[in-house]
Amino acid sequence: MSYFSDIYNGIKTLLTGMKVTGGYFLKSRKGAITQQYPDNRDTLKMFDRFRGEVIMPHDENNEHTCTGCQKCEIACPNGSIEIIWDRGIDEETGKKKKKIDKFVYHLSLCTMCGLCIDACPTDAIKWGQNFENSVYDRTKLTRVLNKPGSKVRAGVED
Amino acid sequence: MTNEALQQLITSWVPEIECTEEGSQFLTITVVPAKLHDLMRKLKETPETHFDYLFCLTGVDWGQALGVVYHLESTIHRHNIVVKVQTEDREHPTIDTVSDIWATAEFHEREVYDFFGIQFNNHPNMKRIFMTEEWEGYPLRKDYEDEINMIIK
Amino acid sequence: MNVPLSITKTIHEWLFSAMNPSVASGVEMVLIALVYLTIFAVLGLFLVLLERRVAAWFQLRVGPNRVGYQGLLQTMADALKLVSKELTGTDRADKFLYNLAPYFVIISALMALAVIPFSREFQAFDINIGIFFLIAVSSIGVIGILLGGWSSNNKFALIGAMRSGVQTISYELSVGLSLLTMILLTGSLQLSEIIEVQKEGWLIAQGHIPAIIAFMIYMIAGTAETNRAPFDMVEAESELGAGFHTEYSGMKFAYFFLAEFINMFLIAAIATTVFFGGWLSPFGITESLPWLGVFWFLMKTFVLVFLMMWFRWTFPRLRVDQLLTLEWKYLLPINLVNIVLMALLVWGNLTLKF
Amino acid sequence: METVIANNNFKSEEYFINMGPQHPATHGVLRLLLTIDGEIIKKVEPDLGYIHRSIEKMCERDSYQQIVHLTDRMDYLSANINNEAVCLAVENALELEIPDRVKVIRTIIGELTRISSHCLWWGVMGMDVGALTTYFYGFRDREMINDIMEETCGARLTMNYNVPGGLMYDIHPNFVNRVKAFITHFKTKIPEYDRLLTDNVIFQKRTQGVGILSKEDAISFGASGPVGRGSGYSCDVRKHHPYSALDRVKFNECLETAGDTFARYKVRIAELWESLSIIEQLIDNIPEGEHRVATNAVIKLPKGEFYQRVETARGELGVYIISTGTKNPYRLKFRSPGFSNLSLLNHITVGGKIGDLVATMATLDLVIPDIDR
Repeated sequence: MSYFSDIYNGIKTLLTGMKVTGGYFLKSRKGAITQQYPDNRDTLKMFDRFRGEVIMPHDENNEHTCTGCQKCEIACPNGSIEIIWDRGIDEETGKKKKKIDKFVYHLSLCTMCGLCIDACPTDAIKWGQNFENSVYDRTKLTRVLNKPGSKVRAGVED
Repeated sequence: MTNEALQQLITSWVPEIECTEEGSQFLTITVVPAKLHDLMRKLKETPETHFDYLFCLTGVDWGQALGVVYHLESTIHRHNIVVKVQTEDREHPTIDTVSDIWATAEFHEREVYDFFGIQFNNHPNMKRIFMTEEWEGYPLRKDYEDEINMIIK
Repeated sequence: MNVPLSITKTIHEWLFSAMNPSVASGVEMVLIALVYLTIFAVLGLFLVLLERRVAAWFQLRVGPNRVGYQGLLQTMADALKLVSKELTGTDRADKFLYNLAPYFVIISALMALAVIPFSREFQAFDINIGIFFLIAVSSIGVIGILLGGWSSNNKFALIGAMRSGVQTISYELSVGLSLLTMILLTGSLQLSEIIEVQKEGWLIAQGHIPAIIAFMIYMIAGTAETNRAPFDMVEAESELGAGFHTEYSGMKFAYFFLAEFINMFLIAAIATTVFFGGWLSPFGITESLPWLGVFWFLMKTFVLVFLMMWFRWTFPRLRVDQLLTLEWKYLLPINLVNIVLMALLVWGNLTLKF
Repeated sequence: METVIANNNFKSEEYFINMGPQHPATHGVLRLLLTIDGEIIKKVEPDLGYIHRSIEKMCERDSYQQIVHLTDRMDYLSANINNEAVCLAVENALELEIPDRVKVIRTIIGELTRISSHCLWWGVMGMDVGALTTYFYGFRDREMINDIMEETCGARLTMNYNVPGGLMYDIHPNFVNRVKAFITHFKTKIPEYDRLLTDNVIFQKRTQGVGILSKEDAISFGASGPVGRGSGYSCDVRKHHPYSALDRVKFNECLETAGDTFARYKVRIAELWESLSIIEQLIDNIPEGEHRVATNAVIKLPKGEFYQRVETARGELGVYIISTGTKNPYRLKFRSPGFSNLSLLNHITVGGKIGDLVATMATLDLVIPDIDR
């Protein structure tokens, strides 16, 4: 008799499984879990903490807060950050002091670990939420984060 | 079994071992390669010790010597021990295999051979596991050099 | 009684009145060939699209919806892509057999399509051994699969092909026997006759219990016959990569792919014809409009096709030995008993007729 | 290729086949050298190293903060638990007092990671035995966890959320509500998993009595995680060596005794329930406090050896640090669960069919970067 009860139970479990998928089939119109990606670009908003790329915010006077202390460069495990700096003469005090010439960020080397932003004492660099980073030429992934002509905001170094 | 009792028992088997608890949360014993296999078999088979679970097998390059570190646990008594073995010969280091005692050692010893070049006697399948057969050198040794692929900060 | 070759009587009569008989039948054959090739291509592409959409709906996805309205041209685009692709092959493959294999599969599917009665008039070849012809032709396809797997010079393909051989030989029996059960009711192998009989009620209702059992066996065996999940041992992508067509690319792959879907349609179409009254409308509601037969036929077939898709997207795959156990220990004995049951039913005149 | 064949000493009926490195069932770049007689497997020999990145060597030149992010790339499905392992090892070595808040959050995130890993495993398990739809249902539930992770940690897969001394940021204000919503959602979905796959007669026939591993062999082969527990071997590190907040929650160790593929499957499904219960116990009373203890910018461990064991979704992960007192470890060894679990593959699949091998491999739940560190 187990022969027939096997068949009966087997078919029953198969139908239970079909009921599960069938239920989703009927609800499929509103149940899709996938996103229509390039179409929903306008409404797609990433979370604030999302790690897309490292950016350096500049204010309206084209000033940033990077003092060129190089803590991020040391913290980076992959060498994605290179700071090219120089000693310039400060206009107010007349002393020589360190200032950045170029803040070079290699997105192609970056693993988005967040150690540089964690290490930055002046919050000069932040996470940007842009994730569409594909380019045809990989040299475009090497970016200079400080804008041309920008300088350190006064008072940051204190 | 407490660490002291373990230490006493093991010293009664093999008098010439060094025991220490310093700098580690486990009881650590160091044994010469010649005595390793006997000691390991005893550790596994004696009912009081019953170290049946080899949970980590690590190769270490100590500079002068090459060594292997075995982390053992007993699934019944739940006590741990660390066994260390070293060999000074950097050209042809050989140590007895323990893969006949713990089957898991077979893969781990191949890994150690691959990265440190320590040959395990009586191992059933002593060949490289991660690297290609024709790879030269043993990458995890401290004196390994690869000018192309290694970046030294 | 029947005109052996007729798409519709009007075209047939017009052709024969316009030219002499030998030319007319030649033109008619060409016409039929063109029509069926078109049906084959359109149906194949549509079924692929349907499968992808249905699969997506089962899996909480959207499915192809970019090319054309609601993605209707997606498979067309895929076909174009496949046409433009390079035909690769393996070294030391048996080139002749390798190139021949897809045609075996596709021709057997086309031949079977010819005898399917889409409606009263729309049937290319109403042969009097219809069912027998279908069973015979549908098993030619497996030769193509065997050849493809063997000649590819790839071990995965070979395993797939051998599994296919084992599977088709076994499940052929169940397909045949379950149809045989129904033939006890109709007393004819000719497909148009089988549908004629069902004017008194579809065979699944006429033969009630044994007919339902036969239908279930037929659907299981039919799914296995077309190498679809849960019986897709032949492809078994998690075991064999792509099975017998691992080494095929471009259009040759597309032939296998299309033929698989046409075979699925055929299995459903035979089930419709034999169990569900073919092009007959339910309870004769549209008997006055015979051209609606095509609609009813396709509707019933697609319901069955959908059922097979539902199987595919729900069940895990069987193992090769379990596949054989199912056939030889379960389906075949039940089938044999079922035939006796059906014979008793017919003998005792216990069929339900309306 | 030729040498492989020459070394194998074939009998005349046997043949050799390469499964991988690009094969759908090997879940990555694992290559298996199979010796087959018809459909019967005679020998399975894994060939590893296709994505070996020598993380252990890289650790020897990295600072302890930097090591943490490398562990994301080992078993990427339990990234948070891997991070936690390194952080715990470093914190224990420094004898840092970690705030309760950090401990609780770490445990919650660890269990969420476990659930998400098991969700993915469940989907892939179904796919390996041929039920393709399970994959998407598993991913649907995993997606909710990914969103939680992304909101709090900033990334979906390689989070690097733990740092030695605590957490990189505090949890996001939405975290608690989202986790609660997930728990209610997921409690209705596990029974559905059962209806769709666990109870399915084909699935049961495919998995029962296949790939049997005895308890003695499990211990000897160093099996851990669900693989060991499916053989009745009590090996849950969370029970035997509790870390973070695991000593203050009640949970059962899920044990099965059959040791076959289905037993391992059932252990994982049961673990989903246990992880949910652990999260439920903790989510309502996350203590207030600091999310991070200040450490030196350059962490120097004292001279000595430190070993930390944690239970990832795949089994026991060990981090063994030998320190000479500098800012880099002298030697750092990861005892990865996948490597030991893989070593028993040959032992339990010989004599089965190709289909059995695939089903067995699915329940070993191998993640290749974990093996190829």
